[in-house]
Amino acid sequence: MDKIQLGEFIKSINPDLEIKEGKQYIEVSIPPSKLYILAKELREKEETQFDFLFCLSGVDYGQDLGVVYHLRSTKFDHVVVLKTRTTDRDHPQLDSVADIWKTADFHEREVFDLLGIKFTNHPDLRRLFLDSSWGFPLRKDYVDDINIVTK
Amino acid sequence: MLFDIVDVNSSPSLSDPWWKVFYDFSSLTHKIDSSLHNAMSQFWTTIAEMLIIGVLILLFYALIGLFLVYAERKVCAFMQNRLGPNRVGPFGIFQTIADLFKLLFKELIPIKNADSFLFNLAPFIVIIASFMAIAAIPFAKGLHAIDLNIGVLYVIAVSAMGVIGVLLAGWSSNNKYSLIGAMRSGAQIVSYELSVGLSIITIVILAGSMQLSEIVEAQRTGWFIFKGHIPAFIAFIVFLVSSTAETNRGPFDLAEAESELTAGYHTEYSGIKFAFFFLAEYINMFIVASIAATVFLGGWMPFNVGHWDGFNHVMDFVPPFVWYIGKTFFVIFIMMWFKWTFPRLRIDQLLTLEWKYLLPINLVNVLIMAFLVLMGWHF
Amino acid sequence: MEEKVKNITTDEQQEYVINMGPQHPSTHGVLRLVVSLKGEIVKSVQPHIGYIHRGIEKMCESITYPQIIHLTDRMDYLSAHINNEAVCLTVEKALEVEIPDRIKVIRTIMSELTRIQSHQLWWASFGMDLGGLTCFFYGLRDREKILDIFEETCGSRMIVSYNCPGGLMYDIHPNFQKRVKEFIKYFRKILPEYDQLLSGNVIFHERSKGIGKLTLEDAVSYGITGPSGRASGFSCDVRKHEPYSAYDKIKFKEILFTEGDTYHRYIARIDEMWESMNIIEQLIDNIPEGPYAVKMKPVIKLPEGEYYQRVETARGELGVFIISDGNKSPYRVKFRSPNFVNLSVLNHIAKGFKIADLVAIGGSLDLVIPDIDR
Amino acid sequence: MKKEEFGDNESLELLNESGSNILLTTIDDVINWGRKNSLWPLTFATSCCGIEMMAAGAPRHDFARFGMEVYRASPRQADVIVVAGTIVNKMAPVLKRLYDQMSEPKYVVAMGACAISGGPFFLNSYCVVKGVEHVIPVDVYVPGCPPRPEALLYGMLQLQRKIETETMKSRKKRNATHDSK
Repeated sequence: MDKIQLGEFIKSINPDLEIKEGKQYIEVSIPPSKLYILAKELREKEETQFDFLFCLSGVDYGQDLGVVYHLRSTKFDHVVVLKTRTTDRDHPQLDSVADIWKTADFHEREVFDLLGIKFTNHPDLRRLFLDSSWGFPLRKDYVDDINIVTK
Repeated sequence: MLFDIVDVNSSPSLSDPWWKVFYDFSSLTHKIDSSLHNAMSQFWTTIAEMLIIGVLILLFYALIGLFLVYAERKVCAFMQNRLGPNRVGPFGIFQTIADLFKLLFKELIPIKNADSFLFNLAPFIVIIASFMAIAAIPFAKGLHAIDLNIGVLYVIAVSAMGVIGVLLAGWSSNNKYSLIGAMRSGAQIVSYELSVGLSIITIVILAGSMQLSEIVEAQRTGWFIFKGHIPAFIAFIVFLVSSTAETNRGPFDLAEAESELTAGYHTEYSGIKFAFFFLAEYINMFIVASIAATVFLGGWMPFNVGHWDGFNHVMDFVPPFVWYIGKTFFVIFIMMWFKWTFPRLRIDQLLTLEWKYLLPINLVNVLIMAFLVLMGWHF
Repeated sequence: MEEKVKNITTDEQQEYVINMGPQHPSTHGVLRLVVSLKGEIVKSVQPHIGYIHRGIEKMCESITYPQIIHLTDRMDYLSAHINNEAVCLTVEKALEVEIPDRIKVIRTIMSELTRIQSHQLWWASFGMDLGGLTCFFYGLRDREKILDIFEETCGSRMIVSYNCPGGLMYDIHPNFQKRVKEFIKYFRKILPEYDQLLSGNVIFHERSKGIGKLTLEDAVSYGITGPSGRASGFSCDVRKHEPYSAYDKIKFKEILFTEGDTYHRYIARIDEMWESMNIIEQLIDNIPEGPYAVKMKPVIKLPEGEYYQRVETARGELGVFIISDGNKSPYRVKFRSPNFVNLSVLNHIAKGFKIADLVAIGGSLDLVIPDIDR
Repeated sequence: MKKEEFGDNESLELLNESGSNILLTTIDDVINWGRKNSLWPLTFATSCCGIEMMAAGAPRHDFARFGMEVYRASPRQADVIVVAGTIVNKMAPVLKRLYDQMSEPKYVVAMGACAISGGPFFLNSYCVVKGVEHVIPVDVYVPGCPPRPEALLYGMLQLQRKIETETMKSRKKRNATHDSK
């Protein structure tokens, strides 16, 4: 399937999704509540078989916190990008996809460590790089007067 | 007293060439013994002899230890395309002396929560075990501290004592790596002791004696490795493998496997106590190599071939001590060679090798040898 | 009394937890593995990382694009050149700059040289992990030859910083072609020596065959890329699937095995060295003429959007994900580092093996710790 | 640097100031000769500099010539810790502990820009220790990012010279001054 067909197919799974054709990959924006179901479908559907989550990155969009999933199918070699955002900065929560793709385990821990997004149903959500006393450094409002020079 | 045991049956005859008389140390030791007897009472003579032997062996021990460490560093450098130590003294020969000085003056850290008595005792046990084994080894004709009639048994028994030190060291340091290392070492030495014993027994059958000097004497007509056909050769190989394992050297250095257990049973030791372990390892290597040389390669006997009289005379001219040292270092070199070539085994593979392969081979080998000796088919 | 005895015999009580690292010879850096043992058998491995977390992703948000490459150098220092290439490709793709063939070819040759030197070092340290200390010296001896070539052309040995957005820092040294050819000739003779020393050794076979098996399914699910993934049959070579630089013009084969044990992870890397030499030989004689760098604007600003670029480093797939808001420094940079993902599988494959196997498995995954922590 | 030039150094001045008797200086000489010629490094490397440290031990540069090839994995048996690479806040207590576990005499070589000052991570990084000096006392700094193996070798030779001029007194003083910081 090429980019356009893939977009159409994903539209057929769930018609309310916002699908954008990015410069490289097809990008699907999705509310956090529907993320897990769509992820599972994309993984299991015969036509898509996105079995390789090759990148999971947490992003601080200013007001929102979001996570970007890059999925690839090893069989068809097509790629899709899932994006999800949550507006709750104090207690951000998303569904964990660690039981669909095992690689998400570490990636989600990293996002939790650096951005403070909690993943529900994650098997072992602990801080990865930093101590528990540390803030969430990748957030844009992280303050460190001593070390970080603001422009 | 002690020297009385030495060489009673084979005193040099006048028909031998002058150098043979000269090379026979038994006359020298007898002379010292009798002059001491004349000077003082029986008791004091024994004490004096013990002191002399003790100091001599201590000196020899230190010298050999230092030299072996240096040799190993040079040999491994040679195998790894390097130069090795060459800055301290000519060719770096004083390198290990510098190491010794440093280790002597290094801080000894008392370990919290360690059993301090056993912790301090362990290195001494290790070093004493190797020290005792050296006593029975004949360096040249008539040059040994004590010539027991069960010399082989004594050496095996005493050299296996070192494992107690290793176990104590591992247990008392209150370190998990040390404990694993010690347990590995215990399992390893206990099992490989069997193979060492059995492969020597193969030769004991051939020689018909357990006295080390007699075993050497029996090789006057040919070294046992040549005399004993294939079984002797198999025994030699088995001995080489299992004695390497017994001394905890690579590829069997699981007890101090650096990539797994940092430094194994001596992780917590510093300064001179660590040096003791370090030294004992090399001395143990020297001991097993010299046993191999004595039992299989003819000890201090020169290399003689049948009726080539000219050749034999030349060989005889080389002092027996040189022969002995040469053979020992040859075996040591082989042991170093495979330390620096092979990757390390895993503990279960190590035990499998012993119990499933070496031990059955050895048992069959002993039988074959006994049969050969019975039929008189050896040379 | 009976209560106590019962308690002691439960598995919980027999667990023996040891701490490997952060300073431990077999973790190749400051990785800390908390290993629960039962006797010698590993029950579980918990990697604790972050002992060299330098916050490179955060740093990137306050520096310009050409400056980023100096940080990516220090992530996976053994494939520094390929890391830089990833950033440069992302920037070039975003700006839609056409890169002349000369740059592409030189980048490819340098990448493959980097790959070879990285594998040499891996071989050296893997041998050391298994206790064969001589391997260490053989590997490093040959690595120096590549470093010499780097030094002549890039001015530095390891951390080359040779790429920059829009091309290369400088042109290649006049001796470059000659010396690379000399090296290939030399290394073709030397590589069988590696096999003689380690791959052909019976102890090595015993130690590595069937150890730490990783099935294809798990490899994909865990996202294990690079030679470690390909040893399990996971076709994940970015050079094949999404060719960048000059990889679409040359012929090479993807090294694939199906067994997925330590031995095949080892063989995959050895074969990759042969393949890299083939690639270099195809390119070295016909480096096209042309400029060594495209003229870029003095201040590089990426148009707003998201850019993702994958490259194949010596350890697997490196992804660079840049979100730009149109400023001279990126809004968010994420590096999908191969080692970070490869580490996550350690617990899964090392379970049930001996502690010595854990070291072998860790060595065969070829972890570079600063790349995990970033 | 020539040996004579090296004489211009703090501990030597201290020695000249206080003066010392013949017996002690002779003993010091012997001990220092031993210490300087057998510097066993700890296998400790955090990042890129560690690879160059390995390269320094490799056939071309060959640490072994100076008797430094005995890399000890256990800090108890090591004499010198070469801090090769970045030290971050999480690692700093571990490094301090490693240093404390080493037995006297112990020396520290800070290798590379990161260990000296934080190097490329001096600005904008939230968790890098800006120089290993904040954690443990450093004897020799080897600049470079990463320093070439030759540079490390030179640094180690400087350390040897430093040890040569050491006395029992000056060692005590060195430890005391850092502890009070």
